[in-house]
Amino acid sequence: MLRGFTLTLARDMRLALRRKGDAANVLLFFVIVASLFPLGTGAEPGPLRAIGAGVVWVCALLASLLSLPRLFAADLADGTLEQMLVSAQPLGALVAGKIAAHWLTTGLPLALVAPLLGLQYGLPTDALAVLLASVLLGSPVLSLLGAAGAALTLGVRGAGVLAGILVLPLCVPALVFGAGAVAATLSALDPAPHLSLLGAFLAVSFVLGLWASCAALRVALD
Amino acid sequence: MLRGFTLTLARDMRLALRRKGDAANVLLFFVIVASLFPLGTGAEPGPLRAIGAGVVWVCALLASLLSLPRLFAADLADGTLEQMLVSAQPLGALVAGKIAAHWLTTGLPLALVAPLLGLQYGLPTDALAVLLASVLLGSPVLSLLGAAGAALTLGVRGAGVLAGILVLPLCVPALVFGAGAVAATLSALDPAPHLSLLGAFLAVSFVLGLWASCAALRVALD
Amino acid sequence: MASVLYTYASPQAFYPLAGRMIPWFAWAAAILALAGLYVGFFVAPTDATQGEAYRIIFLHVPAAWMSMFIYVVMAGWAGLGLVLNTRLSGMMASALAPTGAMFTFLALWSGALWGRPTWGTYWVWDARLTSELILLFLYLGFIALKEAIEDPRRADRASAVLALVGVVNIPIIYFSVQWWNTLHQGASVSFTAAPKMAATMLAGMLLMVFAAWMYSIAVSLARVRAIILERERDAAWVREAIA
Amino acid sequence: MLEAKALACERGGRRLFGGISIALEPGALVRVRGPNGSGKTSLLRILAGLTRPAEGEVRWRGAPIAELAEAYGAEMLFLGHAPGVKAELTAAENLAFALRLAGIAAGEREVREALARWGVGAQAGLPARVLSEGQRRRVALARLALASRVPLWLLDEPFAALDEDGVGLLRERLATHLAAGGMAVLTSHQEIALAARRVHTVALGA
Amino acid sequence: MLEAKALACERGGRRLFGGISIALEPGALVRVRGPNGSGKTSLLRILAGLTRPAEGEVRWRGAPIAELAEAYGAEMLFLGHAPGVKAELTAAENLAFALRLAGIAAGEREVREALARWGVGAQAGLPARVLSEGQRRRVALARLALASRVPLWLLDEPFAALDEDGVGLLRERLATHLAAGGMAVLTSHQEIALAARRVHTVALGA
Ligand code: HEM
Ligand SMILES: Nc1ncnc2c1ncn2[C@@H]1O[C@H](COP(=O)(O)OP(=O)(O)OP(=O)(O)O)[C@@H](O)[C@H]1O
Ligand SMILES: Nc1ncnc2c1ncn2[C@@H]1O[C@H](COP(=O)(O)OP(=O)(O)OP(=O)(O)O)[C@@H](O)[C@H]1O
Ligand SMILES: [Mg+2]
Ligand SMILES: [Mg+2]
Repeated sequence: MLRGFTLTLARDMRLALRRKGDAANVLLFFVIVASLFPLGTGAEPGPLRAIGAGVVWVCALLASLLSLPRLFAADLADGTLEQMLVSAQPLGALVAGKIAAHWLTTGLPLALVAPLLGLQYGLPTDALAVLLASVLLGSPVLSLLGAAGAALTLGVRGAGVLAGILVLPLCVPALVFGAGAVAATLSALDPAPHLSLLGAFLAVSFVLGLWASCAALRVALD
Repeated sequence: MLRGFTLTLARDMRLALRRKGDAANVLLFFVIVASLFPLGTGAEPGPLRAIGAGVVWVCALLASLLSLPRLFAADLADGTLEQMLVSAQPLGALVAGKIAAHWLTTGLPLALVAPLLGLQYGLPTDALAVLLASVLLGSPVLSLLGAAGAALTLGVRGAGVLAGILVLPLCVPALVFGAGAVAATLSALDPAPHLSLLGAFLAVSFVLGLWASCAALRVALD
Repeated sequence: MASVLYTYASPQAFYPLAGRMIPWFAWAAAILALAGLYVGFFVAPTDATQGEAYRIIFLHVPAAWMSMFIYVVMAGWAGLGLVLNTRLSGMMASALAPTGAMFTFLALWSGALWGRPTWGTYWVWDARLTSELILLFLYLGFIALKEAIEDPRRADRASAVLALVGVVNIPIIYFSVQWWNTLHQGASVSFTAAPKMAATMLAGMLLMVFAAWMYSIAVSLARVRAIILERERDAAWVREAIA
Repeated sequence: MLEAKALACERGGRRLFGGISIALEPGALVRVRGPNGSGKTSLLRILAGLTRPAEGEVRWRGAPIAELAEAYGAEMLFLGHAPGVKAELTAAENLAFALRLAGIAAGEREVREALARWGVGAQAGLPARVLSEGQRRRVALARLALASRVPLWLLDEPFAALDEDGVGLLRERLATHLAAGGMAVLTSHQEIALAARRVHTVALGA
Repeated sequence: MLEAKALACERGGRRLFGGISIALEPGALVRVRGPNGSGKTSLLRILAGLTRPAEGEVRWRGAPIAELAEAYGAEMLFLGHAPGVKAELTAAENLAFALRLAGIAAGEREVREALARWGVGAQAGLPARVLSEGQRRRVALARLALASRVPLWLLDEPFAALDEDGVGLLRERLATHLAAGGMAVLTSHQEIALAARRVHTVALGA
């Protein structure tokens, strides 16, 4: 189990280091799109603060979606995926390793940058901390469900858009709870209920996302 | 010249329209993404109207970016790109055909749907017309500059960062002029200066994007 | 029972059976709908608080119930196909999806129309409404994924995975009014508690629900017949059936 | 050990083959032959458990392979047409990953030695992208050098892209594997003489 | 017609080959031989104008190919190891596109005929993804059926993945092309007898 997990985790991390561009692109996209709203809307501080957490969350969602098509497609093209399916390690562990690597290279950097963007929107310090916590908790959901979407659309033309269609609706609860936690803080309410709902949703999507990814990969290579 | 252009244009259009669902998928994607922002931001009419144009523009950028990686990568992987470089047609015409097909299948439908999205955000009629015009003018920029980025990311190691740094900031003027035109209308100002700046920017990026794409493709296959 | 099921699990055996069943369900749907509309518009009293606008309920509630019910049935067929690898299951799921999407759209549309006079707005982003919208996206995603994969067997299995993942949304829709503080009203029909609405209203609504049910079965059977013909077009029995 | 009974394969509504039975005992080799598109690759994928057969069943040590899952993966090595070599990773990294995926423990020195034995020792540190077609194939095949413990090898066109010297290396490796009680199923368009205790031939296509 | 003088190729600071000169006249065939990684593919890519040589120059009808650009492309047909077949397009669409890219006019009927001649007529309407390796290769090679007007063919391992029947087809096609005054450069690991007015051999590697 653990060996399979660390195996693909280490390999994908190494590949990501070789192709730093991919991860950097995602982060850049996140930062630029999120910084663009004040530019594009020319809004005053009041409304800006109100939409801040939501914009940051949606941008994080879109940014991590942007990196999805690559998750399995390259492995399919060069035959590595086939090798994973016939390997001596359980498929679930191998896929979990890949998803973990995806989160470490996109979700985690996104979460760490999120408070900086929140600062741009004039969020107060306590809201920034909640924003960080909510993106930290929520971004693994995006990686997990996103992996399922990527696996389902493997080898399909227009996979990027299609994966978005499949994944985005499923991610809505994460978005609602995540942005909701920040909004609660702004209204001087307790963000904890939102965050624990987010945590529960993470647990559900761990099981569902992993199962769906493995099942979809087997189907794609049948 | 023209034959090379229509050749790849027709082929890529056929690739894109092979399944009737593909065009619908792009539109569906926009509806979903557009529904995400109100969810995250708490959805009061005031702030919603302020971010409307920005949201549509983010969707445009996203659609281009999501569909871009495959623009040349698939052709490279299966050897078609090699065939294009040694073909009897000038490379510039072939690449222009590919970019035109990309715009027709992503930028154009997006521009046509943009006013509908704006309606959801409660934009007034005159702002909707300006939004349509700005996305019509701006989306080719995204296809052209995006193609250059896609070509640059081929083969050369670490080119991902380079492309990100090159393309995204280059697209920012388009987004600022585009959203700015709508914002001007909302403040009862004349959107024409913004739109003509956008037009000028389109002319520049036509030359720049096409040249950069061809040069980058030759480098990638050397 | 098991052997009967097994026999009709083959598309070839199911095709004529479906053909024989369609008229029955279609007529049942038509009669029930006529009766339901009559009761709904001429017998049921005007609502004390909402006036005549409440009559949208006869469209809205059946559509909303069917949208969720069809999804569960569709996911059930899809899951069955994934486990047992039977050809008919995937076809049934494909046949159900458009009807489910139609009812979801109808529920959203009628709900929005109803919301204007009662809530003063077409749309609010509350949990019930949002999760119903997500259901529409799930249906459309299911259809889009099926369309995108050429090999029908592969398409069946991939979309089955998606359908099963999406099932989580159903309890969220149903219980959203209890779990969250929503504008939308809670359940007024329940098997355990006494009904809270006028008997004629309830009768009209239930008639419409059964009509929607019969309609869904008839339409899905007709669609599955078309799918069987298309997928098995190279089989000898289809050539004979057409010729 | 490996038993396949009455296998059938359907693709796009067309039956590629049917009624194929295979029984493989230690030391035996199965050659799958047939023209292009006759279903050789499909048969190998069924034996590897990647594709479900339309009819029939594959058993390994008496148990259906679908139930064995990764336990079967640990005793079987599948080499498809795509060599599973990542362009960005070096030859050595590629081989090390492939070995661990197959459940074979190997240190850095053994990896280098295996590459050297397959004539790509000088390229060990190069990213696979710059390797020639044959060199990439050799990197993929190098895992065989350390796969003595894996009893069953399924090889799809292993001789493709190899030069004479490479063909010789692979023949030798196969011969030692079979002599030590291993088993192999392979497809090949080229006529290559192979030493084995028993050679079965499965002929597909018209 | 095709003249290459004192070509040298360097890769990663290492010289793969040097001082290779080739002169091809109508009806002549050049075979490039050499072990894996000796630079055969690299040489073909230089001749096609895809890679610039470290030293030397390639000329076509007396003019450097770098200057001719697409005018050279119209008279030359290059078939690399990757066959340039798009997985999403059908076999017929793939061939039609490849032909038009090479500047060869061909109607729908001719495309179907060419595919049928290469034994993939039944697969003309299938997306290339579901084709077998050899069938994909045949789709790529089918453009040769309509490329009689193109004088120069550069073929990298064209016999790979083909069954006996396919090898026979390609040999025949090459023979007619050369007999009609065409030229060809090809690499191949397999020993395949080819009929040509003149056969030159370029040997690379140790
Ligand atoms: C687009 C907006 C709407 C959507 C998506 C929606 C969705 C739903 C759904 C999914 C159900 C079935 C769930 C259940 O039975 O508990 C339902 C039932 C119902 N809806 Fe709506 N609805 C909308 C608007 C409205 C409005 C505006 C009203 C009236 C003020 C309304 C009144 C009802 C009633 C009375 C029921 C039946 C509840 C029961 O008896 O169990 N809905 N709606
Ligand atoms: N979806 C499909 N529809 C129709 N035919 C299909 C489909 N999928 C696969 N095929 C056919 O199945 C066969 C696949 O065969 P396979 O790849 O096993 O051949 P092979 O014997 O390995 O051939 P080669 O020698 O060329 O490698 C091909 O004839 C292909 O056309
Ligand atoms: N950047 C690089 N650094 C070091 N060596 C390189 C680099 N790029 C290419 N090479 C070497 O150049 C050679 C490429 O040769 P080429 O692909 O032309 O071989 P080939 O004769 O076609 O071989 P094969 O028979 O395997 O197809 C290989 O030996 C490869 O290792
Ligand atoms: Mg094969
Ligand atoms: Mg080569």
